[in-house]
Amino acid sequence: MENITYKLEVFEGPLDLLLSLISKHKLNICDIEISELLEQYMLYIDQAHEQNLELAGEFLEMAARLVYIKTASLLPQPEEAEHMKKELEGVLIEYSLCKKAAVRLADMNIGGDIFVREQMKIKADMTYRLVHDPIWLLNAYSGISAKSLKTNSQKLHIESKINNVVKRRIVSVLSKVVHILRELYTTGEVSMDKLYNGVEERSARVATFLAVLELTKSGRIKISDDNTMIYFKGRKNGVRKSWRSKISSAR
Amino acid sequence: MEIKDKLGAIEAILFASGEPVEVLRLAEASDTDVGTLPAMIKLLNERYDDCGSGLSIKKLESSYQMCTREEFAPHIRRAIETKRNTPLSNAAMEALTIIAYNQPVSKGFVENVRGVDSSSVINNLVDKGLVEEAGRLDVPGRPLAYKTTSNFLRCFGLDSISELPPLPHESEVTAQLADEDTDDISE
Amino acid sequence: MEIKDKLGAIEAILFASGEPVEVLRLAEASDTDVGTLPAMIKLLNERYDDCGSGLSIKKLESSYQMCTREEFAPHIRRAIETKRNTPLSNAAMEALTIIAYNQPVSKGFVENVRGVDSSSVINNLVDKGLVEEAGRLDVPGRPLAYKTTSNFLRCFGLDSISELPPLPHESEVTAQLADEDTDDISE
Repeated sequence: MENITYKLEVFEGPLDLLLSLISKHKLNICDIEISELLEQYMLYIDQAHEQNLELAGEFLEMAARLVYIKTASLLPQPEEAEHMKKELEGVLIEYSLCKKAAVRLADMNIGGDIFVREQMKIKADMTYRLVHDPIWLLNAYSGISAKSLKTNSQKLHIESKINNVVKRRIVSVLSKVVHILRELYTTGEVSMDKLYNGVEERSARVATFLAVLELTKSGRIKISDDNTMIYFKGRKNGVRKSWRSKISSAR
Repeated sequence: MEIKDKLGAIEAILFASGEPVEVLRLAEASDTDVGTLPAMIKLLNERYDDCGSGLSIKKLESSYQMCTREEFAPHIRRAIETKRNTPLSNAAMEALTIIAYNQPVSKGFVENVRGVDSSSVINNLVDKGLVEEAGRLDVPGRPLAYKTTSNFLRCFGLDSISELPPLPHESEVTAQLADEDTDDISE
Repeated sequence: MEIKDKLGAIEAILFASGEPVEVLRLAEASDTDVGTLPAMIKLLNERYDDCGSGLSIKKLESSYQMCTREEFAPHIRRAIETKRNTPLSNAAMEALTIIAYNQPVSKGFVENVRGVDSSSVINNLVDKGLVEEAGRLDVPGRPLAYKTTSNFLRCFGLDSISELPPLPHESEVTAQLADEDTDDISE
C-alpha cells in the first residue's frame, strides 16, 4: 500500500522530492528560492502526470503550499511569506537530518543474523493475581473515551459524506440514449423541452444533455436549426435490432 | 572448519530451532559428517556436564533437541510465573475496560475504539484469566465475543459487573464543561 | 546454592524464556543477588567465548536475553530455512529513526517530520516487533504513543536507547547537500 501511494520513482513523499530538487539545482536549503523550486516541483508533477503516475495528495498539498508562499511573497508586506518559507526550510532540514540518521541506523541492522527462540511450552499458571481499585477501570476508560467518541463521530461524518456520493442516484448517459431513441422510434421527432420535462435530478439532466450530444455526434439524430426539435435519422430495422441487443447485453 | 566452530554451529542451530532437528539436516547445516555427529554431541554434553550448565542436548529418535536440565525446572517455573504479576500495561488496561463496560464485545470493537490492532493485548488478557471467550456475536462475520471472568471481578474487588464504577454520562460531561465556562466568565 | 548451580539456573531460565527476562525476575528466580547478577552473566559470556559457543547473552535495557552469535547465522539459516529478513524499506527506516530518537512519540509526529501518511509503515514496524505502544500522550485527542522494543535494541546491536549514535548536526546536512552537488557536476 505504501508503495503505490508514496513511491514516485525514488521519492518517499513531497519532502523527499523537494530535497532532491534542492540538491540537484544547487539551491541553498537555508534560503530557498521559492519561484525556482516551485517551477522545478511543478515540472516534476507534470511529468508524473504524463506518465500516469498516481501522486499522493500530499504532493498536491505541497504544490499548493509553494504557490501560496510565492503569492504571499508578492504582496507589499511579505512577512507571512518569509515566515512560511522559514517554516518550510525548517521542515526540510529536519527531514533531511532524519534521512541521514536513518541511513546510519540502517547500517547497524544485524537483526537478521541473530536468532532467539520461542518461550518453552511450560505448563504455568498465568492467572493475574494483583488486586486493583476499580477506579483504575474508570480512569483507563475515560482516558480513551474522549478520543473514541471523537473518532466514532468522525467516522459517522465520513460515512455520511460517502453516502452523499455513493447513494446519490447516478443516471447513465446510455439510459438516456435509449430513452431518446425510444421516443424517436415511436414519434419520429421529439422536442428538446419534452426531454427535460419533469427531470429534476442534476445527474439525469446532465445525462440527457450528453446523450443528445452523443447521438448527434454519431449522426443518429439531427437537431433543428433553432435547437428545439430532435429528428430521427432513419435507419434500417436490422441495424436497429442489433444495436438494441447490444445495449441489452451490455446491461 | 575447526571442530570448535562446528560445535558452535551445532549449538546455534539447536538453540534457534527450538524443536528437534533431524540428524541429517543438523549434520549438513553444520558441515559435519553424519558419522561424527554423535561424537560432537557427546563433546557438547560433556562440556555442559563439566561446567554444570543448565542446558543439555537430547536424542529423540533420529533428531537432536536442546533443552534445559530437569533440576532447574523449579527456577524456570518461578521466572515464568512471576511474570504474571507484572502490573497490566496501559494497552492491556484500555482493552480490559473496553471489554468490561461493553461486554460481550468483539475484538473488532476494541480495535475500533483504541484505533490499533489489539489481538496480542486481548490474547494476553485471556492468558491472564481476566477475559474469556463468550460465543459469537450475531452480526456479519459472526466474530468471537469476549467477556470478563470471575478472576477479573476478584482482581478489581467487585461482586458483579453491575458494580463497575459508573461512567460519567455524556450530559454530565457537557454540563461540567458548561460549568467550567461559567467559571471562566465569573473569574 | 553454589555459584555453579546459579549459573546453570540462569542459563536454564534464559533458554526456556526465549524472550528478554527482567533483571529482577531473573535474579529472584535464580536465587541470585541483583548486585552480583551482572558478574554472573559476565562469567557465562566468558565461558561461551572460551569454548567458541554458538550462544551469547545480551543485555537489553534492564533485561537479559539469550541468543545466537552473528557468525553462525548462515548455518542456522541452512538448517531452519528462515527467509532472510527483507531489509527495512527507506520509509520504514525513516519512521523507525524518528520514533527511536524521539520516543515516546505519536503517529502524527512521525507524519509531520516525513510529510506523508505513515500509518501502514508504523503498523508494519509494530508487526516486526521493532516498535510498540507506549500508552497515550497527554495532549488533545490523547493519541497513542510509540516506543522502540527490546527487539529493536537487539537488531541494531544496542544495549540501551542511550547508545543510539548521535544525530547528525544541522551543518552536516547543508554541507552534504552541497557535496552532492559537486558529485553531480564531476560526473
